[in-house]
Formats: sequence, C-alpha cells, structure tokens
Amino acid sequence: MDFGGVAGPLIGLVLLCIGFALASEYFLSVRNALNILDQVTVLGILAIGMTMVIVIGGIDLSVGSVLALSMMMMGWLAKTAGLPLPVAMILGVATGAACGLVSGLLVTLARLPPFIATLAVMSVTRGLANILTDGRQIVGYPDWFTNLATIRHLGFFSVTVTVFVVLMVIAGVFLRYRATGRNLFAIGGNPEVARLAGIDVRRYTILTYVAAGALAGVAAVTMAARLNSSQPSAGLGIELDTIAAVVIGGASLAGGVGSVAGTLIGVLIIGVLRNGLNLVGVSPFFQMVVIGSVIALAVAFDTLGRHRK
Amino acid sequence: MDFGGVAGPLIGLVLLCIGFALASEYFLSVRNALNILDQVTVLGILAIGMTMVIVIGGIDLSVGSVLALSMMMMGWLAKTAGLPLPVAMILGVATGAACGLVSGLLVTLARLPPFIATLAVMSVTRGLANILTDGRQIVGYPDWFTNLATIRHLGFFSVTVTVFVVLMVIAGVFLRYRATGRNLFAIGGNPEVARLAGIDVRRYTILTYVAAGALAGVAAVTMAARLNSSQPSAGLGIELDTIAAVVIGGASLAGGVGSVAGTLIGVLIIGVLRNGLNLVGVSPFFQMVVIGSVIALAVAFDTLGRHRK
Amino acid sequence: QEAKTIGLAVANLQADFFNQIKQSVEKEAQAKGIEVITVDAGGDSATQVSQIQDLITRDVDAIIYIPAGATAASVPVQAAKAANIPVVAVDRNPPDAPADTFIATDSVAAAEELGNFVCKTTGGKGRLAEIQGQIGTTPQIDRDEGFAKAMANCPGIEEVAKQASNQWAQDEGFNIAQAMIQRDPEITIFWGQADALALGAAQAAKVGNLTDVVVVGFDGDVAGLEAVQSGTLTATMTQQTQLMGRLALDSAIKLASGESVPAMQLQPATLTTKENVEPFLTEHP
Amino acid sequence: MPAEALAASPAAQTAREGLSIRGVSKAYGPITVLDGIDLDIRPGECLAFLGENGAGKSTLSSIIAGVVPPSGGTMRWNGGAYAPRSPAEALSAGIGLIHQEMRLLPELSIAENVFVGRMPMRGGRVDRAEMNRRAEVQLRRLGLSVPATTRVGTLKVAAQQQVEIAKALTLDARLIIFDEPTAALGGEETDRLFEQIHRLKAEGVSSVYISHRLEEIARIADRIAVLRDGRLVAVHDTADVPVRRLVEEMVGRSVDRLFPELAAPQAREVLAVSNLTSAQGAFRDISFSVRAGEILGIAGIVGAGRTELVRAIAGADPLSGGEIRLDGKPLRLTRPRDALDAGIVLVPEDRKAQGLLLEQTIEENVAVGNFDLMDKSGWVWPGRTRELAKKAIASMGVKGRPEQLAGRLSGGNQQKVVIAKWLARSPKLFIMDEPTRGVDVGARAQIYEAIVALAKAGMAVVVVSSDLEEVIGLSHRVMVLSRGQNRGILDRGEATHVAIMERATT
Ligand SMILES: Nc1ncnc2c1ncn2[C@@H]1O[C@H](COP(=O)(O)OP(=O)(O)OP(=O)(O)O)[C@@H](O)[C@H]1O
Ligand SMILES: Nc1ncnc2c1ncn2[C@@H]1O[C@H](COP(=O)(O)OP(=O)(O)OP(=O)(O)O)[C@@H](O)[C@H]1O
Ligand SMILES: [Mg+2]
Ligand SMILES: [Mg+2]
Repeated sequence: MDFGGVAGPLIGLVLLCIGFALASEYFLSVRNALNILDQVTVLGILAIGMTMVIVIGGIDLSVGSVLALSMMMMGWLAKTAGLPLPVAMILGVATGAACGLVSGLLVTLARLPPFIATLAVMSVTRGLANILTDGRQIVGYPDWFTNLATIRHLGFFSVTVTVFVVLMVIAGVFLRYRATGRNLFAIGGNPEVARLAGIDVRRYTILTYVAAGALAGVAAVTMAARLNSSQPSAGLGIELDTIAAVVIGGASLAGGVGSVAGTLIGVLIIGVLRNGLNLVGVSPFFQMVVIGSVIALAVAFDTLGRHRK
Repeated sequence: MDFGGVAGPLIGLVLLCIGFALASEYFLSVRNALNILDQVTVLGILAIGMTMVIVIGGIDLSVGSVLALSMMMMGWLAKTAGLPLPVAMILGVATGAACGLVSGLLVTLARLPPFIATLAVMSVTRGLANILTDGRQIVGYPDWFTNLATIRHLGFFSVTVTVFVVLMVIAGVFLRYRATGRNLFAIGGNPEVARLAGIDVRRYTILTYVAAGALAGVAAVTMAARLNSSQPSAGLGIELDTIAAVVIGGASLAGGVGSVAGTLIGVLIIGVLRNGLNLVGVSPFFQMVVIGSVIALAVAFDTLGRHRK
Repeated sequence: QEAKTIGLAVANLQADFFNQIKQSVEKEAQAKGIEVITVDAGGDSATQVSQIQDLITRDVDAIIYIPAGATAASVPVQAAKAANIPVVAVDRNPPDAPADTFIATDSVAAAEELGNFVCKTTGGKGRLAEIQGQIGTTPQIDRDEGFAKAMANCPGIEEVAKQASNQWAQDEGFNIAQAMIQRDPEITIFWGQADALALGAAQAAKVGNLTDVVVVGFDGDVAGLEAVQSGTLTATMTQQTQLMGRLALDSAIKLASGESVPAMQLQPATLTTKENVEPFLTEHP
Repeated sequence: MPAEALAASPAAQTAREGLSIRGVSKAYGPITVLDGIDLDIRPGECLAFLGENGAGKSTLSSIIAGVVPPSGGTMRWNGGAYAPRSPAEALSAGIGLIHQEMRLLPELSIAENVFVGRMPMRGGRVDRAEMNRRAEVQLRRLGLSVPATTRVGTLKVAAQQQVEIAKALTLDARLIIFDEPTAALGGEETDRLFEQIHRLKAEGVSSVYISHRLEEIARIADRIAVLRDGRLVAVHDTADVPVRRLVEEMVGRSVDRLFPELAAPQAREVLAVSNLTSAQGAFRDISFSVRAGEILGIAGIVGAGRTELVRAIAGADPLSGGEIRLDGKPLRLTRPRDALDAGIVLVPEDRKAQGLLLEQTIEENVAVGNFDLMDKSGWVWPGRTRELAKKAIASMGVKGRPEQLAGRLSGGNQQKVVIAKWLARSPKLFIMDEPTRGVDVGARAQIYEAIVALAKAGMAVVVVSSDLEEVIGLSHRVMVLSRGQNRGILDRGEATHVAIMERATT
C-alpha cells in the first residue's frame, strides 16, 4: 500500500498509542482496542461523509444536527407512527439523505457558500429534531436493536462496528478506484477545470452532500442502538470533531486532497486520545487542553513535513 | 455613502424590522432598539475581529473560548490574585491578544490551516478557562463595573454599547481608508500577490489574529459587566453566530471581501431576529428553524443578486 | 391585577429535566388560560440575560427563571425587579440576588438518601465508580456532597474511580464507564450523577459483561424510570418536575397579583426502585 | 536622471551602477534549476532572457526580485551588496517584477491592484482620487481606457495583463523585470508596452524582458542572455546575432523550420456551424465549416469573441441560436460532457484556471475526463492510469514524470499536458485556444507538429491564436473575427498579415 499521504498522521497515531501504553497498563489490550472502535463508530461514519464533502472543497457543519433529526425521525416513526422498526431505520437514513439534498441544492442552485448553507441546515434540523417530540427523548427500543451495538459477535465486532468498517472500505475503494470518486478530487481541485473535463459538477456536488446526509442517518441509527434511545440533543458539536478528524487525516479544506485511510487514522487519533485520557483519568478540562494541543501538533507535523518535501 | 456591498443585507434587515413591527406591538420602540444594541454588543465586538480575519482569508473558531478564558482570567486576577479591577480588565484583554498571537503563529509559522489552528486554540483555551477555577464561575464585581453595561447615560448608550460603536467606527475607517487596512484585502485576495507587492503577509496575518483575540478580550470584559460574573462556559458556540453575521454582511469566506458596515448589518439581523422572535413569542425550537432559514435566505439573496450583475 | 402573560426562561431545553418543567408549566398554563412565552438559553447565561430583557420588554406579569450557566446569574433577577416584575427561580437561585421565591429539589439530602440506599442494597460492601456531572455546576457540587455524606457512614464501600463528564450526556457516560471498567473490571457500583450518565454506565457494564453491578442515577427522567423498571438501573432519585412546574406557575400567578409566597419551596425527591416505579411511569410526579 | 550624465562615463558607471550577478544558483531539493549564473544588467538597458520552458528565466527573475532566495552566489546593486530577503526589500531597493503568472486581486479595483502595498496617502487616509488618477493615466498610455474603479475580476485576460504591467510601470523602480508580459496581448497592446519600455530606457531605468516571441525580443532588447537548463549559455548584443543562432543556443539543436508541411484536407466535412449566436452576446451569426484533416485558424484582435465561440462549440458556454453539426448530425450541447461524448475537445485559453488541476499530479490530470477510455464500467486501474499518463507524456514530449504535481511544471510543459490529455481521446474535432501561449520555440515546434499530425490523421482542427505568424503558418484557412462577427474566411494563399489585420480591425 501507498503510505504517501497518511504517513504523517500514522506516525502520530503510533506515538500516541505508545505514550498511552506506557502511561496506563490498561490501554494495550484487545478489549480496549474493541472499545475504542466502538466509541469511534459514530464519529467514523460521519467522517466518511465529511471526507467526501471536504474533497470536493465543501464543508458540512450540519452533520450533528442531521444525525439528531434522523435519530428522532426513526424513533418517532417507530414509536409514535407505529411503523416497524426496520422500516423506520431506513426512513431515518432517508431523512438524513433529504437533509443532505437540501444542503446540496443550497450550495449549487442558491450558490451559498457551503459553510453558510450547512450552518443554516444545522439550525433548522436541530429545531425540527426537537419539534418532533417537543424536546423529549424516545426510549425503549427492542433488544435486538440495541444488541446491534452491544453484542460482539465471535468476541469481536458488533454489527454497528461491522457496518462502520464495511462503509470505510466501500468509501475507500470508491474514492480511489471508481471514476466517480476520482472526479470528486477534480471538482475539489478546480471546479471549472472539472466542468470542462466533462464532469457534471453540480450533480456530483449535490450527490456528495446527499451521501454525507445519508451517512449521518446511518450514524444516527448506530447511535440510537448504542444509547438505546433517540435524543434530540445528540451530536451537538460533533461537526467540529468530524472536520478535525478528516483534516488530521491529511485532507485539505481547500479541496482536492483527502483519503479515507487518512480519515480513519484521524478518527482513531481522536478516539484513542479520548479513551486514553479517560483511562489515565485526566480531568475533562485538562483533556480539552491536551486534545487541542495534539490536534495542532498532528496537523503541523503533517503540513510541515509535506512542505519540506 | 456607497451602499454597493451592503445593499442586499440592508434590505433584508429592513424587511425583517417591518415584519416584526407588524407582528408585535412591543418591537418598534426606542427602548427595544436600545435593548437590541445591548444584546448584540458582545457578538458585534467579536464580529469586528472576525471581519478582519475573514478578510485576510482566515477564520477564527476560537473567539468564544478565548472570550471565556479572558473573562475568567480577569475575574481570577481581580478576585483571587487581588489585582485592582481596572488592571485585571486590561490583563483580560491582553490574555485575548495572547491567544490570538498563538493562533497567528500557528497559522503562519506552523502553517496550519486557520480552521484547524483556531479549533485547537478553541479547545485549549476552553480547557484553561475551566481549569482556572475548576469550572466555577466568579461572582461579585463592584457596582461601578456592572454599571458599565446597565446604566444608559443620557437615556441612551451604556458604556459597553458606546465602546462597541466606537470600535465599529474605528475598524470601519481602518479597513476602508488606511493603507494597512487595504493591505488586508490584498492578503485575502491572494497572499502571494500581496507578498510580491511588498506586503509583509506574515506580520499582518499575525497582527490580525492578535487583534481578533484582543477584541474577544474586550467582548469578555463587556460580557462580564453584563452578567456581573465570569463564567467558564461563556461564549459557547458563539463563533458560528459570529461567522454567520460576517458572511451575512457580505464577506466571503474565500477572503478578500468584507466590510465593517456589512458586518454591522449582519450582526443586527441576528440580533433583531432573536429579539423579535422572543417578542412575538415563537417557541424556542421553532426559533431555530426560523433563524436557519433566514440566514440561508439572506445570504442567498445577496449572492444571487451579485451573480446576476 | 390578574396575571395574563408569564415569561418562562429555560436554561437549556436539551436537558430533559428542564424540558419536563417547561412542559408542566405550559400544560398548567393552558388549563388556566394563561399565555406562556418560553425562551431557551441553550445553556448560555449571556443569551439568557438578553432573553429576560426581551420578556421584560414584552411586559410579562411574572418571570419563571431557570438559570443557565454553571451557577445562577443575578443580573436577570435584578433587571426584572427594576421593572417591578416578580421572579420565580427554579432549580438554582442567584446567591447575591435571590428571586422572590425559589423552587428546587433538595439535592444534598436526596443524594444522601440515594447513598444510604446504595449502602444498604450492597450490604455496605463494594467497589464504587462515580461519574460526575459538569464540574462546577450547582447540581454536581450538591450531589457530590450529599452522596459523600452517605459514603462517610459506609466504610465498606471503596471508591475506585471518579471522573467528571462535560455535558451530562449518555454517550460520555458510556465512554467514561468503559474506561473505568477497563482499569478495574471488579467494579460493583456505578453512581451516575444524572440518569443519562447512569444509563451510559449501565450500557458499558452490559458490553463489558459485568454482572451484578448496582447502577444508580439521579433525576428520574422518563428514560431513567423505564430503565429502573426494566432493571437496567437499580435506583434513581425522581425529582418532581411536574409538581415543580405547577408550583412555579402558581407562585408566579400569586406573586403577580401581589400575594406572597414563601422564599424557599424545597421539594423532596423520591427514591425510586423497581418496587415503586410503576405509578411514576404512568404519571410523572 | 539626465541622459547626458549617463553618457559621460559609461565605463565607470557599469562598475558602480546596475546589477551584477555572480555565481547565482538555485536548487529545489536535488534538482538544480540555476547553476552559477554570472551576469550584469547595465543602467538604462533592456536585457532579454531567452530560453526554453523550464530553463530558469522566471527563477532567476524571482531571485533578483527577492521572491525566492538563491541557494548560492551573490549580487551587487548600484555598487552595494544586494541580498533581498523579501519582495518588499527588493522594491525598496528599486527593483520590481511583473510576474509571469499574472495574479491580480479580482475583488479589488484596478487602481487598488496597481497600487497594492503602496497606496498614496493623504491626511492619514488612502487618497483614492489621486490613486485612480495615476492608474488611469498609466493605463491610457498602455492603450486601455476603462475607469480605474472597475473591479479587476470583470476584466478579460488581456486587460488584466495590462493592469499588471501598469503596476510595474508605476513602481518608480530603477530595474523592472517583465516576465512574459505579452503572452496574452495582441500587437497593438505590445506596441504600447514597447513605447513605455523605451521611455524607461530614456530615463535610465534598466529592464529585463522575457518572452518566447523572438521578433519581440529583436525589437526591444539591447542585449540577449540565453539560458539553457539553468546555465547561462551566451550573452549577445541584439544587433549582431542571427535568430537561427539564438534558437540553436537555447534549444541545443537546430530547429530547421517552425511550421511543418500541411497535407491536403479530405473532402468529408466534420464540423459545420451555421448562424451561431452567443447567449452572452460575445458573437453572433457565425457560420463556417471544417473538413477532416483541415486546420482552421481563427484570428482576431483581443476581445473579438474567439474564445467565446470555441467555448460554445465545446459546450462550455450557452448559445442563443444557430446550429452545430458534427459529421452531419446536429448536436445539442448543454454542457462540456455532451461535446466530449460527441468527439469535440477543447484546450482552453487559460491553462491555470481552466485546463489543469495544479495541486494534482500529471497522471491525475491526464486521467480526469478520460476514465471512460480506460474502463467503461467506471473502475480505475492504477496500472492503466499510469500507462495512459506515460503515453501522454511521451506523445507531447512533456518534461516530467507521471507522479509530479502539474503546478510545478514550467508553463510550456503544462500546456503540453493539457493537449496530451485530450489527444488520448482521438477526438473528431480538436479545438485549441492559444495553444502556444508562453511556450518556447522548441516546444512550439513540437506542438505544431502534433497539430499537423492530428490533421493528417483525419481530425478536424480549430486553432485560435493571437499570434498571426502562428495562424498563418499553421492553417489551411483562416477565419477572421471582429466584434463578434465573421469578417471572412481566407484561404492559405490569401491569409497575409495585412489581409487579416484589415478584417480584424473593421
Ligand atoms: N517550487 C519549485 N519546486 C521545484 N521545482 C521548481 C519550483 N519552481 C520551479 N521549479 C523548476 O525550475 C525549473 C525552472 O523554472 P522556471 O519557471 O524558472 O522556468 P522558465 O524558464 O521561466 O520557463 P517558462 O518559459 O516556461 O516560464 C523548471 O524545471 C521548474 O519545474
Ligand atoms: N460572460 C460574458 N458576458 C458578456 N460579455 C462577455 C462575456 N465574456 C466575454 N464577453 C465579451 O465578449 C467579447 C469577446 O471575448 P473573447 O474572450 O471571446 O475574445 P477573444 O477574441 O478570445 O480575445 P482574447 O484574446 O481576449 O481571448 C469581449 O468583448 C468580452 O467583453
Ligand atoms: Mg517563466
Ligand atoms: Mg481568447
């Protein structure tokens, strides 16, 4: 495999793991590794969509709120409207996709800067997520549903983690080995060049936001299973974590650069940091200081390294 | 005056005011207008700094956290370290400037994308703000201090609102009429062109972040006077409001475009929206939906209008 | 003078506890034909000051104030008083400028009762892991204090882990508890300072295959009560949110029409276990 | 400075005045770009840098102007040591550069662009009136009369280049470097520029002039410095060196003739355009046809509507009327993809903004838009992509490796990548807009050869160019546009300078 783009963050991740392994005897174990995977599932699924959005030169601030709306929609459809849960799950994902469609249309047709388009969608969807149940959470999903997140089959992966891994692989292959995926990089590099090269920039842009929305919907189902409830406050502020993960993974906010492998490393860096700091028992305030510093260090390391080349 | 750049948002603001005046009998009064000014003081001061940062093509996610740290630092210096309050106020502003310096150095020397640099600073400063008093607020400022925010001299402006207005004017003149201010537009338009024209891009970039930090410090003092306390959770999420205000005011996140007059209008649009919706008695969740929609509309209106030209 | 319009300034509607009070106030008001104007500060005190200002402009007859931020800010109360509008503080009361009346749960006593219950059910033995709320906030401090009082009389329980959360959120509780279990798989008691935190801990215990753990929470919100019923949580302290909401509205009406109400109206919380959870689920107190 | 004083003792002044460069080198990592350059630039002279793409002309200019630091060597300026650490220092020493990549600030006005970084002040404020006045004066001298308050983003390429030149001419510098200032200009504008350079000479200001157009250099330069592969090959007085020799020196071999023999076109009509009218008003009622194996040149002065016309045929711009037939079938073009699928490709006029992904590799650039050639089902095979890139590089003789970033290539090589990319599609109609802008003689010959080879292979070719030499030498027929209208199509025999210019200026 080509480590070109991800060598920097990978080294960072390894250093981090070594540090925590030395600082806490509990860090280095299969079980903790599985815990970390568990804990990053939602962030990771969101980060897949964010990677694509960032590759085309956009940004999506709405992922957290869209997650909340999808989650509430699923819960509401299952509990209040009385649909079978699997149907509600699918409609939850569809809700996310619909939100993505709105963002995509705002960016392409209304020509809003992605930052503003998704900021608006963020506010609206958070409002809707709350309106649905007047701010109440929805609880009491069947056991089979929560088991998706909690039972580790064959002692390893839960269904949600498996979904996360599979989505990562699909997205990785898509961005690297499908013409459509490669076209996203061209769009991010220079939309006019891409258009002249015969790429339907608008369509791809819209579809990318739709995909990011749908993935937020999948993340919502995952989180509902993990928490055994739907909460209108879910995913508050997670957009910044998601963007940080993608950028730590080597993507450029200017567009045209990024990879799913890098994003996975970025997600793991954040996941390992949180988990490790909890294991070491660092207070939440000090955690913020450490996390901020590590993010700066990881990206500085990467950009300075790239610049020296 | 040249309304070129701000005509779009200005029309939006006027429409909004007309709408609220029709919907609520309480909206159109001198007192409510002064209330609105009061309410947007902190946002407005932050937005001045953000305008400059966005003009040079950057972004500052840390303003809310830097505000919190400056506020806590001021309180801590006055209450725990026992410094005279005026000295503590100055050191609070200096704290903000120091945080800005860190962001500036991360952006220029470590070559971090501004988004990531200020995201890191955001996390670190929020942590520090909490660590200072272990998350507790600081209360009990002298009366003269809170009077700065509450007493309306000659029936009109409180000291804090006056400071806000004066800062706006200074920044407006600076950006329009001073060569240094114009240079910021050159940097945002294309840093390489600016450098070739003999502009010290690094120095200006650092100074811009320092100014934004210092303004966050001023906003912190203002907010402390308004709240009569220092709170480590202050300014949570305000960075997005601030950015939205600046962009609604016609600035481009790509850099090189923006004006203080536009920003003022953006700030007022957000302030009037919040105030008006409260007066009309719109439920909180529905407010989120309305605010998101208005932001999207305001900017779409502006960009579509500009594009047609 | 008859009260017609009441302003309700909520700290943060994203927290179920506040949302329940809000719903109770609104329900009661509707029954009484009173208009309620609700504003939500989203946890930010500066926003809340602006909102109270708006409520004053709106000329409400009384304000129900659920303070946002770590501890209650006094400015809103002072501003309302300056405008001759009575204030009912709920959950937290500004120490330097108390409201006309204060309605809250006696958190210290409630947490102590919960601690005593834990001591009793575990036979006074066990390894305790504590997940605190947001450090520095009044409920966190009070719940810490009350529970610690109980533990002082229960030497057999050893505190093996204590970690704070940032947002009182379930996901946080999950992750923190998972780390705690990783460090010490022998934990037998989880004390989450809110039901969400406790639910997260319970989920972590389930994933970590910990059997026979006692998990207790606080608040008695719907999810918490259902969890108590299903056995996921051993106990919680149910705060009487519906009662507090009704009481707040009644007090506001009385104050607006010039009647006096006691300055402190502390409500007990009910220790809720599988035995007595049933009625709470059908009708929340 | 009075001219008499200069003439008084030229020898003494060469020592004290002007720029002397000694042993200047530049390396990027392991790659040496400049190698021990020794050169003097005398006061009041115009010295030309001549060399192939990538020879190091821009790099040397950048070092002189403080844009990049040299890896070795020293410079002296007017008798003192000179080692600028930034463009600011060079400017304050009196040395200015207009950059090859004109990069202006599209959101700012013309005047603000001209005076960026050094706006005139009065009473603590930027003196806008004065700034606008001075910018307008300078622009008028260059033959551009638009208000100085116009937003630069609304200007066409040529006008932007003039703004860039105005920027340099208002510098009050003692040495000005013009790095390919005329790449986007027509004859008229070039003449105006030369007037200005002559004025500078008379004032004792030195200038460095870089261009790939040898006839321009012959007209303006006093001396010519020839660079090859980062080394200074020779310095000549312009008067006594034949063009042939210069070309040999810069290319390292002799280029016998620039334009290859044309073969007779086939009878089959590939493209037939009738009554084409732009939706944006840039051209109207244009009809012409191109046969298989034929090269049609499109000439015209700047702003004649040539670019818009070919962009519309390539589906990039909307039409409001008329018809395009390819191989007899009418086309409905709503986007570039339609044209590509029909077999029409366009090499756009501005390769940086429209042709290349600068931050991506050559390989990626060649692949984008061509994935369907490699696998119909949409899979991307790294091996095939690599192969395609290698083929493209070989087909045009690009100096670069597939994994190199396109933005790091010299201008000529970038142009070759864009052409090579579309060559791979074997289109029916190949349109090139200013295909040799900023391309050196050697490479130009290669590109011409490639164009002629395309025609010989049976493609129809349309070449838009502001270089009359080029349209005349390369085309079977030349269509002349003026103010958006077709002023006639000239056969190879009739297409002379005079005939074209007559039609272009009506
Ligand atoms: N930043 C850089 N990193 C690596 N190589 C570079 C860089 N800048 C330029 N080069 C290389 O230096 C060489 C000289 O480039 P330069 O731009 O000076 O050529 P030039 O003579 O101006 O060519 P042209 O006529 O095409 O403008 C080229 O091979 C180019 O690829
Ligand atoms: N989008 C547009 N809307 C309106 N007019 C336009 C537009 N684009 C170009 N024009 C006008 O159309 C005319 C033709 O421009 P075009 O770029 O096609 O000229 P050209 O002959 O290719 O010259 P150049 O050498 O500058 O490329 C110009 O006068 C220009 O101002
Ligand atoms: Mg060059
Ligand atoms: Mg053209």
